Amino acid sequence: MEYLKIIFNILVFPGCLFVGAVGLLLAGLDRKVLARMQKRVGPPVIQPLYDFLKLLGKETIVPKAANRKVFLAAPVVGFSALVVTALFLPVLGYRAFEGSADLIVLLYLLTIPAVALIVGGSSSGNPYAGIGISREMVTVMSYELPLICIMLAVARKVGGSSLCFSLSEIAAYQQANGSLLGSVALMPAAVAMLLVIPAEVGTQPFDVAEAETEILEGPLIEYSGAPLAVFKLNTAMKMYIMTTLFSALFLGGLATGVTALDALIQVLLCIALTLICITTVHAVTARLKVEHLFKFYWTVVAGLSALSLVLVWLGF
Amino acid sequence: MIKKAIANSMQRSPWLYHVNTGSCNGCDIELVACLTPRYDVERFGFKLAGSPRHADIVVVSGPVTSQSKERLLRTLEQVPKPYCIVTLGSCPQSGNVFKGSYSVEAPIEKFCHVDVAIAGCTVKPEAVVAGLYRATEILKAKREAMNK
Amino acid sequence: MMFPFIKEAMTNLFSRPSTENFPAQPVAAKPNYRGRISYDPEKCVNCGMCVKVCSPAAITREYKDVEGGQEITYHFDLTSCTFCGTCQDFCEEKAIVLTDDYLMFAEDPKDLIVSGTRFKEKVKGKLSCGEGCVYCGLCARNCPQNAITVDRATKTWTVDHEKCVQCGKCIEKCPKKVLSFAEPAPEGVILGPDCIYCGLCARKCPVGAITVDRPSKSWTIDREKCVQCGLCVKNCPKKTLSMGPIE
Amino acid sequence: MIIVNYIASVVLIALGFYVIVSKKHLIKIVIGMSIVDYGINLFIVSTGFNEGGTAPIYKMSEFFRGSYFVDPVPQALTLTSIVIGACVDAMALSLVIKLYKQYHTADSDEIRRLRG
Amino acid sequence: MMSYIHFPVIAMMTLFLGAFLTVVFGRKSQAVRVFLALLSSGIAFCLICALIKPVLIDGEVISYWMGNWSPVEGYAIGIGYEVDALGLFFALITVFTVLLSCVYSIRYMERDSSLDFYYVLFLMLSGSVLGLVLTGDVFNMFIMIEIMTFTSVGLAAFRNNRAGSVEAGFKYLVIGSLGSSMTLFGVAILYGNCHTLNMAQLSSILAGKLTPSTVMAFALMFTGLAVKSYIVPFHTPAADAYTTAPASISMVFSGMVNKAGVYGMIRLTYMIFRAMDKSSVQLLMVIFGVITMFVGVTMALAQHDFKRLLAFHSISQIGYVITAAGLGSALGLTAGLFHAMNHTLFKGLLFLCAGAVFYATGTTNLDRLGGLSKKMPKTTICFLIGAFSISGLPPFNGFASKWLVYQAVYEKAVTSGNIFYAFATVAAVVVSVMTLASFIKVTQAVFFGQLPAALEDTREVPALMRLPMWIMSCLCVLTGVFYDQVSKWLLMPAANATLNVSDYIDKMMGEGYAAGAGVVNIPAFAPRFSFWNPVLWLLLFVIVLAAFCLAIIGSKGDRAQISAAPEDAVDGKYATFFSGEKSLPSHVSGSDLFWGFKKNWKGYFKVMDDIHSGRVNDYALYVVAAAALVTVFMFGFVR
Repeated sequence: MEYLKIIFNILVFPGCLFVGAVGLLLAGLDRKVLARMQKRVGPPVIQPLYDFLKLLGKETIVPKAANRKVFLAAPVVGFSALVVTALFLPVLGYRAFEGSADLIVLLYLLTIPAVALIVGGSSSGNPYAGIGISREMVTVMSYELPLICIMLAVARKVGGSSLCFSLSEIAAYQQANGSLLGSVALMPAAVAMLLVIPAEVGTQPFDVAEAETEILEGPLIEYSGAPLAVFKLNTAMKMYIMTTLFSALFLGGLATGVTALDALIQVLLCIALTLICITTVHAVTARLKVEHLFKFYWTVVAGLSALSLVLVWLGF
Repeated sequence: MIKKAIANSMQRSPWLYHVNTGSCNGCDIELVACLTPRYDVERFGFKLAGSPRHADIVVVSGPVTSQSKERLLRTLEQVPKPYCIVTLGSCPQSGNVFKGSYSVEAPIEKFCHVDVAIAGCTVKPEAVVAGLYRATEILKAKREAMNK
Repeated sequence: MMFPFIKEAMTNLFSRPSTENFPAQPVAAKPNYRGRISYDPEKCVNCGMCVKVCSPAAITREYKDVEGGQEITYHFDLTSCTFCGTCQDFCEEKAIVLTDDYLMFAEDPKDLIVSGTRFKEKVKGKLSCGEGCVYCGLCARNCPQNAITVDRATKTWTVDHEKCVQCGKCIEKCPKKVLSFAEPAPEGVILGPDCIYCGLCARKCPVGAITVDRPSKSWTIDREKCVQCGLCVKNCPKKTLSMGPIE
Repeated sequence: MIIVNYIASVVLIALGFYVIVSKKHLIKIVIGMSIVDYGINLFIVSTGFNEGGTAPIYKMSEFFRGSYFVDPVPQALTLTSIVIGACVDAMALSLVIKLYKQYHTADSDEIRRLRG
Repeated sequence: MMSYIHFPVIAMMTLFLGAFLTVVFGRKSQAVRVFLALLSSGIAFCLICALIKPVLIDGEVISYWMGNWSPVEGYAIGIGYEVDALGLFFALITVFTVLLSCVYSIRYMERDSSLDFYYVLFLMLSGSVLGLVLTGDVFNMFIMIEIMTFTSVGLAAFRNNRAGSVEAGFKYLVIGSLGSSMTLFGVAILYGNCHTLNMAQLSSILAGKLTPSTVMAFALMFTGLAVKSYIVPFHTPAADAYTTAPASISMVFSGMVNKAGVYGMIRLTYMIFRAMDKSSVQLLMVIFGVITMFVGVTMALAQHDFKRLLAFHSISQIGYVITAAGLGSALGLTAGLFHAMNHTLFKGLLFLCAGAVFYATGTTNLDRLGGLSKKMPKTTICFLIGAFSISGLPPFNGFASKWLVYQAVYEKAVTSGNIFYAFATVAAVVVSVMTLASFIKVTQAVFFGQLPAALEDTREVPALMRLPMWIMSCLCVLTGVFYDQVSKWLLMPAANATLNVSDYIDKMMGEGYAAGAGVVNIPAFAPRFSFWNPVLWLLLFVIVLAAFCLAIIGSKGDRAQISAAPEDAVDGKYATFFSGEKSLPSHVSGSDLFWGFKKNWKGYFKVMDDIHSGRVNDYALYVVAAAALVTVFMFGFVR
């Protein structure tokens, strides 16, 4: 029974199926609402699913310059890492694997998909991919600084004068004291986190790495067929994971305790957050240059999160 | 069932890769016009892809100058199967006013099989939408043929 | 404001999209749109003006001999057309019209060729003007090819057979009914007055049609055998042989 | 009077540092290193000095609590240190020769292929 | 049966004896040299491993008096060797590195001449490092440092036909001897104060109470050992020497010579002076550590040479160790020691990979390499494991130790309420990401991307060279996944031994000595970690991966096929897409990457370039100035 539950956790909820389905839904909604914001009709909401299935039906070409094994393994590794990361994340109150990974671990687990993308792109041997991976890496460097500041601020707020990186404790604290978003000191951090999400997911204006009009989708340039499908799925899943992480950090107070209801609220939260920080930002901005992106994150966003850290330290 | 779903998706999510083989930009602009709110081909899942490796439909415009012929053929080779080739406007089919020029290799049919030829000079966006839509049906048929 | 479009985006989100529901609801083209060519062979007089003015050479003409005349087919290759509309402008008979049908696509490019065929009776001979011409110039004015020149002052009527497409319009318009496609006189080798009966022509003739008898000073030609190659004319030392109508 | 030794050793060490930092010629740098070494050696030997102490050479029978002698350990340390210093100098000089052969100069401004 | 108390000394002596025998017998025959080197390092390895049970598991401290000169009336008069868990921990690192390096050298050095000198210097270096970490006598420590320094110089300049190697050796020698001079000066002052050279006795005499002269000694010895561990103002010769030395030696340098300095600093601050409960010393160490890790990694980002880049990463990683060890907490010490061990593993692995690349291609210039993954797939895998480890990707060992470092630093921040430590945590994370970035650069520039035409004939390195690489790769994964076991059996005994000085003193000087001197024993502890269960992660990962693979296999009929390029494919379908152009060799090399980052940091990189001027005078100036600063700091704040 125990094993069945674990298998269910991995494959259905909150594992592969749930993450994949919600991710694809978020991606579809993102496209639909973006289209509406641009006064278009837009694709159907299940368009990402169509894209995914279609790519499965396409031939996969492994180029001559590519290292075959790494080229094909990279998307799968990224996918698995994302699914496992999702397993460690709480769905509001519900936690599949209690106490298996803390905040810092999550921060690092989240870099694995990026590294998979980078290594995969790098292994394809394409010069455009070379440029793309460098930009992806600079993007990672950019958002990691604010992200760690945010996490430390949250940890200080929850833990007080003892070390606390545990997501369970953060959830428990929020259940007891209300969502952390309500805290004055953490508001800048929440804004910073909202700005981190699009960079982590890689949407406009922070999609320098996959700028399809300049460097032809960067690391993905040589990918076709099923591996490309998996990479697209990874991007969709990242939307789910980042928005869930946001709600775990700042909106944990909304948990009801009933798993099904929690999952529903979680999905709604994810949708709301996606629409706020990915779709709206995408609709009203144009792509940044990579050096401006770096500057933006290390000044504005990092400033916000550092401000939050200092405020928390001062006891607000 | 999966096969059927894949074949259906093939029709609903065609990604375009656009090759300009010396076009005057008229057709290119009209293709871009199809992405604008008024025509919005994204309704049918169309999307401009950056790389031929992602493409389902290769859209060719321009009279295939001798400089671009080699590039065009190389690009077409790199597209994963199944895929369609759609020509935009008169130029790729005949060379249009450039017909007979020393630098134009015009009828594209000499090098590759064209699935849908859209005529016009330039093409009207509605014609592009309709033509591309026809191409998606061909794509689906091609995918179904692959299954057999 | 940092993001000037945010208001617009929000407004758009809650307003109707401006997308045309195109394939479901057909959209009419704007006036004066130049789309698919329609060609009415019945109106066409085979003047060929359209072929001449077409810059990308999209219009081709094809003749096919059939019993009792010719089938003249015009091909309008839409895959080569620039839709400039010049052919329409130049077509006197309004046989060519650029419609507003813009849905021009086909899986086979051959489907994008608009063709029309017209049958034309066999014409006997070249255009000629008989007795009774009043040099009114109606024929010249109506000639689509400007092949006829009429000068009233000098009372001359000339036709450029190179230009003439034998459309027959001039004959139709002639008030005096003096124009006709007259049967041309048969041609052949004609002997001039300076013959010295050297026999060179007979020797050069590839088919042996010429017989020359020097003693009797006679020169005969077998018209049946003659192929009108002209070798005899070329080789005549006195240049007295020539090609011309046989009376 | 032992304070003079200490002052001298500190002056030697400072001088050695000054030479290493400011002189561009490699041989001078090596000389600076040995000056530092000798300053330290002087210091070590001075730490073991006892005013009026005898040489630390005793039979076990002669040794008693309160025997007043110069501490022998610093002398041993100094000897070791001198030997090591000599080794280091020899090594450094051989490297200088090798460097001169390769770069045709002994100026430390020129010998900087490895930088950045 | 021999008693194990002789093992440490025999292990050290075996290595020195091996060096001596190589001089005598190894002139002619390569086989004899290799045999001697392998034999002596193997014996040392076995002997040190035999000490694991008594020292690490039973918690014993082994003491050994040279010539049986045991203390008289509470005064140590002989040279004592003492092995506690900390010393043994570093000794294990040392012998492990030596053995692997020795195996690697067999094929790697085959193209060089004068190999007898190589093995002599190598074995002497190993012996001196082993002696350094096992000795209980400060002057003996100094001598070992000196032997270490000049054998290192000899090895750094070993390939003296290569550009810059002699130069690197000279710089290493000047800075190194400055450092050892300072150590010697400090030792002399200490001796003048306490009239003893034995660490245990010094510890009990000083007992954490610092007088002006001992503060001076502390400052000098601190600086001297900091020079030996090549933390930032003193790092310049290390970068040069690691670049020019043969890769097997670079591995030894960063794996154990560097660690010897770190060991010295830990021994000095925690045991001899027992100063780690002073917040000013903690602050000094953490400032040094943070600066070290930051400067190291940013310099590494700007490098064009594979080994020089790795060298700067060595410096950066030592920064982590110093930061963690400088926190003075049990968790910090555990994290620091763990990272020191992991650094040996992954940096050794990476240096060996660099050596393999050099062996196969003859260059380590990042701008001339590329696409080697197709020619050297096994090296590539090893490199990727090393790179992921050092950049701290779960579940590799680098992550586990970095994660402990963050926890330790942040724990310090929240318990002391000092926000500086919070920003130190942030800096550590950012440095970790930059490490990832610079290894992505190496991955792209060396192993992936396109193969330059000049490297078409490259072949995989021999199996004997790959063997140490595989061993290290496996250990990188294993220590990362089973980090709790490692910390339980290896790190916590070492950390406990470091903090419990009284055991050490008692064993050396006789029971009750420590109590007499007022040294209080701290009960054994177990640091509390936060949550990270790599085994579970790995298990879940494998399950998801398996499910995915099953799905792939199951969908064989439905999805389209994978068409890989045939060997003879030239152009067309399998060519690199280059906007339709014929795919020309267009490799994005290392120097082209990250300009978006570098542009924002132009001023910083300019300053850094000026600082790393290459003038030995400047480098000496940094040492002297830093020594002066440390002294002033110590006098000002450390009481």
